[in-house]
Amino acid sequence: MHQYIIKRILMMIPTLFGAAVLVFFLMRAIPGDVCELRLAGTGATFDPDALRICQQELGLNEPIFLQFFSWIGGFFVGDFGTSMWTNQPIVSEISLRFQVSMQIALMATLVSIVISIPMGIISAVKRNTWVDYCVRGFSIAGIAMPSFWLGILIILGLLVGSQALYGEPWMPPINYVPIWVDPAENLAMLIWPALATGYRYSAVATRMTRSAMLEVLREDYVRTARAKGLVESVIVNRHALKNALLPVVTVIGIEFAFLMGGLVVTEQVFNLNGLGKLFVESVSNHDYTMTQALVMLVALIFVLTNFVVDLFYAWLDPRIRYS
Amino acid sequence: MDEKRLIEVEDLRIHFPLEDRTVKAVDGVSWHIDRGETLAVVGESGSGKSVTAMGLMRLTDNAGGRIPSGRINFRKPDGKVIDIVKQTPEQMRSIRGNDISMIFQEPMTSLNPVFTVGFQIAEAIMLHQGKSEDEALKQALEMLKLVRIPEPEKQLQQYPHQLSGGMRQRVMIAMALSCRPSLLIADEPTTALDVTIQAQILDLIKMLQNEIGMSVMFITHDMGVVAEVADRVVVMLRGKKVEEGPAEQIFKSPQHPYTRALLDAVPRLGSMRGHKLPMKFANVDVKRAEGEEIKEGAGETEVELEIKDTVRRDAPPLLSVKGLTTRFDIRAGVFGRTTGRIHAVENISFDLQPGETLAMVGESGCGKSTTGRSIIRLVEPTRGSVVFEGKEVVGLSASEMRPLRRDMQMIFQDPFASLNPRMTAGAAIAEPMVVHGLARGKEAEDRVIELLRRVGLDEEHASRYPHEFSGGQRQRLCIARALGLNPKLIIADEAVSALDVSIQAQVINLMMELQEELGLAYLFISHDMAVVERIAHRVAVMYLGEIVEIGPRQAVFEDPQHPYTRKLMAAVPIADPTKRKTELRLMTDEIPSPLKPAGYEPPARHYREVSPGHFVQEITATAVAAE
Amino acid sequence: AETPKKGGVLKFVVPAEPPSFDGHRETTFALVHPIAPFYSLLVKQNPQNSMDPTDIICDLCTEMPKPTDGGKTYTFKLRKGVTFEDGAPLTAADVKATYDKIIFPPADISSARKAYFVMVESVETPDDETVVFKLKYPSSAFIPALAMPFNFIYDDAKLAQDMHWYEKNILGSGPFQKAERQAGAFIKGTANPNYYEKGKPYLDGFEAIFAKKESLRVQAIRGDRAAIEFRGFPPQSRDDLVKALGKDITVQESDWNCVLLITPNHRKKPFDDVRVRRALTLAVDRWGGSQYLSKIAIVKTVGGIVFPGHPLAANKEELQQLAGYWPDLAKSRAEAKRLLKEAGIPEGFKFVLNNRAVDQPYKIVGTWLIDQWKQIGLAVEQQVQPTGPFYDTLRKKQDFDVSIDFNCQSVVNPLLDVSKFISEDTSGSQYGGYTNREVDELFNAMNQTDDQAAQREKMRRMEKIVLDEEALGFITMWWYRIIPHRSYVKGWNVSPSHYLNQQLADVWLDQ
Amino acid sequence: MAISELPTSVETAAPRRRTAWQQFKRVARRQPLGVAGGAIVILMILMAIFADVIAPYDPTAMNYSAFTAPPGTEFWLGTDQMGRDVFSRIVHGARTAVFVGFVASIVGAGIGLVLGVGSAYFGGKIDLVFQRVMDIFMSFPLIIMALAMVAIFGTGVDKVIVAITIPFIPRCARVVRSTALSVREMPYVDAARSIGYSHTRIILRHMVPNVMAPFLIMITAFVGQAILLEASLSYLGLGVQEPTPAWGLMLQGGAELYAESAPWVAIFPGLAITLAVFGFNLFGDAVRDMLDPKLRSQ
Ligand SMILES: Nc1ncnc2c1ncn2[C@@H]1O[C@H](COP(=O)(O)OP(=O)(O)OP(=O)(O)O)[C@@H](O)[C@H]1O
Ligand SMILES: Nc1ncnc2c1ncn2[C@@H]1O[C@H](COP(=O)(O)OP(=O)(O)OP(=O)(O)O)[C@@H](O)[C@H]1O
Ligand SMILES: [Mg+2]
Ligand SMILES: [Mg+2]
Repeated sequence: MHQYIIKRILMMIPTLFGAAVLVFFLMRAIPGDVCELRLAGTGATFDPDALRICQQELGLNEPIFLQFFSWIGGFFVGDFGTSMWTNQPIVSEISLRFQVSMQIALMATLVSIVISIPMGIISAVKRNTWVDYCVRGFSIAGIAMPSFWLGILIILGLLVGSQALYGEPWMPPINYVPIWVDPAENLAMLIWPALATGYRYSAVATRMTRSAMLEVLREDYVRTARAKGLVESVIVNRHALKNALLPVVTVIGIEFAFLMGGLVVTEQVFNLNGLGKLFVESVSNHDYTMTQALVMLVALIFVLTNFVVDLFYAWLDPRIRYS
Repeated sequence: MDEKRLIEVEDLRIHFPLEDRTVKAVDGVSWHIDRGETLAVVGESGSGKSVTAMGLMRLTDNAGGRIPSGRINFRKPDGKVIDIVKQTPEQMRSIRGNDISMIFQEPMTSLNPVFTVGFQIAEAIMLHQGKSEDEALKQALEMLKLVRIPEPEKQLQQYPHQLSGGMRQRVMIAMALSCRPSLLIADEPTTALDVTIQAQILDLIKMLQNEIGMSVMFITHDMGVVAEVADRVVVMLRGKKVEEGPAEQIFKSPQHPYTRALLDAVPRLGSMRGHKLPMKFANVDVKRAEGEEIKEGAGETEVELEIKDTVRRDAPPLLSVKGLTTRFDIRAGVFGRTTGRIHAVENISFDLQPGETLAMVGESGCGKSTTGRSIIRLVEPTRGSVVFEGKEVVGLSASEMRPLRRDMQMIFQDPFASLNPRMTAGAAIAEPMVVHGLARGKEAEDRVIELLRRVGLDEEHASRYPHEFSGGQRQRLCIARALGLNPKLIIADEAVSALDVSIQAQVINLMMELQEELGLAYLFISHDMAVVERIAHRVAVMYLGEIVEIGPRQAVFEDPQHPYTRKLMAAVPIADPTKRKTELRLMTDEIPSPLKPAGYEPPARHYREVSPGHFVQEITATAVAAE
Repeated sequence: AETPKKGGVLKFVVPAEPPSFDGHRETTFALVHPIAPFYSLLVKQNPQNSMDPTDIICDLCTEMPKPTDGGKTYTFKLRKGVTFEDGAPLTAADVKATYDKIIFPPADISSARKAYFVMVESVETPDDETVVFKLKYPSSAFIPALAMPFNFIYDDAKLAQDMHWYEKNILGSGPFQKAERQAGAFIKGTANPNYYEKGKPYLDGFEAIFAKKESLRVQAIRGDRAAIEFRGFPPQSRDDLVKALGKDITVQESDWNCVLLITPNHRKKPFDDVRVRRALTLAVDRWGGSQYLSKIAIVKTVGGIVFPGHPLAANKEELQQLAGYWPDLAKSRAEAKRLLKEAGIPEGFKFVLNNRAVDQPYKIVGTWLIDQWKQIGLAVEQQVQPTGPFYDTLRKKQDFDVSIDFNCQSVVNPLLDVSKFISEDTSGSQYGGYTNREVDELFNAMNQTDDQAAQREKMRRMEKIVLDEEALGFITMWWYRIIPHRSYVKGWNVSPSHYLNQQLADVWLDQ
Repeated sequence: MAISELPTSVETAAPRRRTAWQQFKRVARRQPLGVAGGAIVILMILMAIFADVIAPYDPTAMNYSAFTAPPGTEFWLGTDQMGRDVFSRIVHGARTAVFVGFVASIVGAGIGLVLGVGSAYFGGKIDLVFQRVMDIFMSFPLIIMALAMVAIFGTGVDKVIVAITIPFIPRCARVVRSTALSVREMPYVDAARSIGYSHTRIILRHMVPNVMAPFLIMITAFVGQAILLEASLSYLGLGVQEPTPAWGLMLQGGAELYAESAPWVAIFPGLAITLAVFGFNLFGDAVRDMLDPKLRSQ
C-alpha cells in the first residue's frame, strides 16, 4: 500500500511539470505584457522609457528559457516569486484567496453531497417514475442555468425581496471575514454562493449516483442480498450504496478540485475574493508569475484531490486496498 | 398436499411484460419436490430454468416479472402450507434465506466485494435468527467449517476477491445454508468452475444435504451433473416442461424427442472407448427434435459416424513447436520493477501434422489460451521456436507475419464477442479476403455466399448483424471467416465451450466435416475432456503451463499415466446415473499458482514414452518439491 | 451650508485593485481612489469648486505663486509643521526629491508622467520651506501638470534609501494614515490626528472595497454595503437606485475629461485615403447619438478635441463647421456616400472595428458606431480584445482597420492632452500611424506660450485639420460622469475627472 | 452474461414492424424526459435554421425610439437597451449557440475519440505518455484555458469555438479511452489482429465503431456544455462580439444593469440558455440510457 502511495506521488511530478510548461508558454503567447498594460491601459499619455524600464525590472526581456528555468528553479528553494502586477510576494497574495476558495469549495461540496446522494438513490430506486423524472429535471436544471444568471437572480431577489418585506434592501456582505472572526457575517456572505454552486454541482453527482446505483442494483450480489431476505432499505443503503459510492466519490473529488480555481463567474457575481477571481485578474493583467503560481496551485490541488480520492477509493474498496 | 411434499408448483406462469411484447419465460409448469429429494431441472439456455427458480423466491418481482397464474405451495418447517404466490413482500422476506435459500452460478460476482465474507454470512443469521453480531459471526465460522474451507478463522476476515472461485462458491453455500433451509435452490452452481472443483462442490452439496436433510432444486444444463446428483429430473424447453421422471428412467428411456436429442448430443466420457478415430455426433438436428409434431422415432437414423482418417502422417509437420515459453512480468513497486512472473506457458513442444487435431486440455489458467496466442503471435513468446510450414514464426515482423496469418486462423471461445457488433456477417467474412487481396467486389460477395453455405447458413444471412444470430450461428460465422483465407491450421480456443450441448455437437460435427473435406489441422483447446475425446486425434494435457502428458487420444484416455490426467478424468461427471460415484471425496485442494518470483527457472523436465507417441512427464523428486 | 459632523467610516467601492502603491509609477484611478487619501500634494484642484478645471489651489504650499522670469520661474512656499505619518517633518527637500523622481527619474525608475514635465529644467530648494521650479520656456501646461493627483509627496529619506520603497509601502502626510490592505479585498485608512488642516478629516476612516462587477457595485450601494463609488455609473443604475431608495440617494453629474476616439489605421488601405476617413466621420450622428446614448451609456457631450468645459474648447457654432458635426445629418451622410463612391469603396464594404473588452462605454459606443456606418453602406464587424491584447494591437501589431481608442486625463490640461493627435514619432500615444508636421507645429506653438487667445486660435486650426480636413482621427463623444451615492455622504463634490478630488479630507457622513 | 443479451427462444414470431408513430410512442413512454429534451433540441435547431424567417426584426437593427420597450404586441419579448428586438435576437442567437455547440463538441469529441482509441489500442509507453498529457490538460482549469485561448487568438465565433474545443478533447479522450481499453480486450479485436489487419484498420473499423456509445454520449453532453461555456465567455466579455446576436452576450452588461427595470432583457436570454442546455442534457441522458446496454435492460 505505501508503495502505491509513493508511486502515486511520483506520478504527480510529470503532470505538474507539464502544467508548468503549458502555462508558462501559454501566458507568453498572449499579446501584450504587464508593463504595456500598466502604462497604456488607462489611456493616458506615457513615457516610452517607463515601458522599457518596467520590462527590465521584471526581467521580461531576458531569454525566455532563462525566465522559465529561473522560475522553475525557484520552486525547489521554496521561492514562488512576486506578483508582476502588485510586486507583492505571491504567497501572501494567494493565502487569503486560498482560504476563501477553500471555504466556499468545502461548503459547496457539502451542499452538493447533501443534495446529490439521497436524490440519486431515490431516483435510481424509483427509476422511471415521476419521482425519478422530478429529481432528474431538478438536477439537470442545476447544470443548465448559467451560474452568473443564477447569481444575478439571487442577489436581486434578496435585495428586492428584503425591501418588500422589511422596507430596507439587504444584500450579502461583499467583504470576506474569516469564519473564526465573525461566523455570522462569514456565513451571511458565503451561504448564497455555496448554495448556488452546490446545487449546480450536485447535478453531476446526482446523475453519477443514480447511474452507479442502477448499475449496482443489477449486480449479482444484490440478488444474493435479496435472496437472504434482507429488507430493501438495507439492500440499497448497505449493499448497493457502498459499491455505488466509488464513482460518486471520484466525481465529487474532481468537482472539489474544480471549485478551487474554477469559480470564476460566481466569485465575480458575489464579489468573493477567491482564487477564480484572482485567476481572471492575473490573466488579464498579464501577471505571468501570479498566473503561473495559480495554475501550479490549482494543478497541485487537482492531483492531490485525485490522490485523496484514490486513497478513499482504496479505503472503500478492499479489492484495491489489498492489492 | 402430500405429507412428503416440500414444495409443489402448479401451472406456474411467469411473464415479463415488456413494452411491445410479453416474454413468457415460464409458461404453465407443474412439478414437486419431496423432502430430502434432489430435483434437477435441465434445459437449454433461455428455457426458463433460472426464472422458475427465482420465481420460487419471488425474486422475479424485482426484475419486472409477473406471476399471472399458478400456485407454489410450500410447507414451512412448522408444517403449515403456504402459497408463495400470495405472500406479501414482508412474508417473503422471512422465507428467503431462512426456509428457502439459493446459490448462483457466478461465484465471482455473487458476493459483495466490499464486505468481509464473515459479515456476509452473519448478516442472514442476524436477520433471521435475531442473533447478535458476535454470535452470528461464531455461527458463520461454524458454517465455514461445515463447508470444509481451510483455515476458516482467517477466511472469516477475508474479502471475496481474496478467495478463489471454488472458495467463493463454498462461502455462498455456507451463506445459503446458514439458517438451515428446508429447500436449497442451486442455479448452475458449478458451471463456472473447473471440473475438479466442480466435483468437490457437488460432493459438498450432497454431503450437506445428508447432514441437514434438506431438499435441493438443482438447475443445470450439464447432463453429466444431472446424472451425478439428481433423484428426479424435469426437462424444460421454452418455458414449458417437456418431461419429468426419475433420473435413471430419463437417462435410460427418454420419452420426449427433445430429451433424446439432448442426451444424444451429450458427449460422454468413455464412449469412445475402442474407437481410434474421432466420431461425429448423431441425431443432433435439434430443430427437428424440438418440433413436437414429429412422430415418435422419425428421422432417428443411428449413424455413429467415425470420420475418415485425415491425418497425413508422412508429410512434414505443419506446425512444430519447440520449447515454447511465455511468461508475463508482474511489475510492482515504485519503479515498476519486475517482482514476479507468471509462467503461463513453460517449455512446450509438440508437432502437428496436416489434417490432424491436437487437443490441449487442462484446467482454467493452465496456459492453454496463451499457448495458442503465442503460436499465432498475439502475445510474444519469451523463448522457443514455432515453425509453421517450415518457417520460423517467432521474431518475424508484422509485415513478414502477414502472409503467414492467412494459413493459420483462430476461433475464439466467445462467439458473442468475437464478431464486431457493428459489421454485418457478410462484411466480417469478406474483410479478411479483401485485406489479404484474395478477392474483391463481386468475387468476394460470391465467396461469402459460398462460405455461408459451407457452414450451414444462408445467403440472406450476409446482411445481418451478429446480434441477429444465435450463439451457434455466430460460431459458424467465425468459422466461415476463418475459412475465407483457406487456412491450413485453425486454432480453436474453447470454440464450443459457450454453446449449448446440442449446438456444440453441431459445431463439432461441422468442424470434423471441414477437416475431412479440406484437410485442415486443428489445435483444439478445451477444458472439456468429453468433447476432446470426441474430436481429437492426439491429446496434450496441460498443468501449470506445462504439458504433463501427450499422446494419441486413445492411449491417453484409455491408459492415463500422469496422476493429474487421472485426477482430471475422475472428476468428470458421467452422464449416466447408474455409474454414479458413491463415495464422497471431500478434496479441498486448489491448483497452485503459476506466479513465480522473478528469476525463477523451473527444473528440467523429462518425458517418458509409454507407448508409441504417448509421452508422460517424469515426476521427479525435485519437480514435486518445486511445486 | 450644513456643519460637517465628525466620525464614521466611509465605505466606497472601487472597480479594480491598484497594482502597486506608487503613484508616480502607476496611471490608474484604481490607485488614486484608495491611496490618495494618504498623501498630500503640492497643489491640487479646488475640492470646493471642483467643476472648474482651472481652479487649482495650494495643498502643501501656502500661496499659489505668480510666475516670474517671463513665466519661467515658479517659487512655492511650504506650510510649516507638516509631518509624515512616522513623525518625520515634511520639508522642501521632500518636495524636491518627489519631483526629481517624477521629472528626472534614475535610469531604472519608471515615471509614468515624465512627459508632462518636458518644460521643466530644474527643481531647486533655496531653503527648507521653499521650492523653485525653473522652466525652459513659459507654459500654461505646467501648473495643471503639477496638480496631477498622482504626484504624491514622498519622504526623501525613504527615497534615498530605496527608490522602490513606495511601491510596497504607504507613508504620507495626507488626511488618512495607518493603511491596511487585504489583497484583492480592501484598503482601509484611519484619520490622521496630526493632519495640518485642523479639524479635518471629518471621517474616522475609510474603507475602499474592490469589486469588479459593475452591477455588484450598484447593488452594494443599494444594500448599503458601500456608500459611494467614485468612478461613475451608467444612467440606468442611477435611475434604479433613485427609484429604489428615493431620498436616500443623491446624484451628482458632470462632464468627464475622458473621450472615446476612432483611430483609422493610416498604414492600411483604404484608410490611407482621406476621403474614406472623412466618410467615416461624416456618417456618425453625434448630435443624435448624444441623446440616445446618454440614456444607456456613460457618454453624453458632443465636443471636439478639447474637453468641452474648458475655455479652449470649441463652442457649438464652431463645432458645427466640422465634418461629422454638421447640423444636417442627411447632407452629411450623402456626402459620406459620395466620398466613398469617389474613393471606389463598394457598397457593403467590410472592415473590422477593433474594440476593447470593456462594456461601458466602449462596446456600447462600438456597437452604435457599427450601426451608424451601416447607414452609409458599410458592413462593419467588431473585434473585441481584453485590454492587453487590445493595446498590443494598437502599439505593436498595428494590423487593425479602424480602432476605438481613448484619452482620459486627470487634470484638465488640453494643451498637453491633444498630444494624442500629433505625429506618430513625437506623440507616443497616437496609434493611427500618421505624420502631420503642421499639427506638430501648432501643438508646440500652443505649448510654448501663455497667451490664451493665441492658444485658442491655434487649437481651432489644429482641430480643423485633425477632425475635418485631414480626418486624421475622430472624436465620438465625451464621457459623462454620474455619481449616485448615499445621501448621507456629504462634502464630496463631483469633478470632471474621476482622478481628482479624492483626498476625502472634506467628506463627512450625515448619520 | 446478462439475461437480456441471450437470444430468447421464447418468442418465436419475428418482431412486428412498427410505424414511425408507434415507435415514437414507444420511445416516449420509456424516455418522457428524453423526448422533451429532444423536442427542445429540435425546436432550437429549427430556430437556428429558419431564424431569418421566424425573427420579425433584424436582430442588429437599433431602434432609437424604443429602448427597453416592454414585451407586447409590437415586440413580443420587448427590446433591449439599444432598442433591438429581444425575440429576434434570441432566435438568431440560437443559430450562434447551435453552431458553436455542435462544431465545438463534434470537433472536440472527434479528436478525443481518435486519440483515446489510439492510446488504448497501442497501450504501453504511448498510453502512459498520453495519459500524463491528458492529466495536464485536465488539471488546467477549463475556463482559464478558454480565457487564455481567447486572449491569444482574439474574440469572435471561430476563436470561441477553438477555445471551447480544446478543453473538450482530453475529457472525451479519457472517457473513450476507458471504453476502448475494454474493447481492445474483446476477442473480435484479437481476431482482427490474428487475421493480420493493419493498426489503422483495426482502430478505425473495429474499435472506433464500438466506442460510439460513449462518444455520442459525450457529444450530446458537450453541446450543452459548449453552449454554456460560450455564454460564460461572452458574459465575461471574451466570447462572441456585438452586434452578433448571442445569448451570453445578451446577458452581459445589459442584463445585469436592466435586471430590475427591464427584466425581460435579462430573463429571456437566460431562459433560452437554460432551456437549451436543459434540453441537450435531457436528450443526452436519454441517448446514454438507450445506448448503454447496462442501463437498457431492467
Ligand atoms: N427480467 C427479464 N425481463 C425480460 N425477460 C427475461 C427476464 N429474465 C429472463 N427473461 C427471459 O426469460 C427467458 C428464460 O430465462 P432464464 O434465465 O430462466 O433461462 P435459463 O434457462 O436459466 O437459461 P441459462 O441456461 O442461460 O441460464 C429468457 O428468454 C430470458 O430472456
Ligand atoms: N496478458 C497477460 N498478462 C498477465 N498474465 C496473463 C496474461 N494472459 C494470461 N495470463 C495468465 O497466464 C496464465 C495462463 O492463462 P491462459 O489464459 O493461457 O489460461 P487458460 O488455460 O486458457 O485458462 P482458461 O481455461 O481460463 O481460459 C493465467 O494465470 C493468466 O492469469
Ligand atoms: Mg439461468
Ligand atoms: Mg483460455
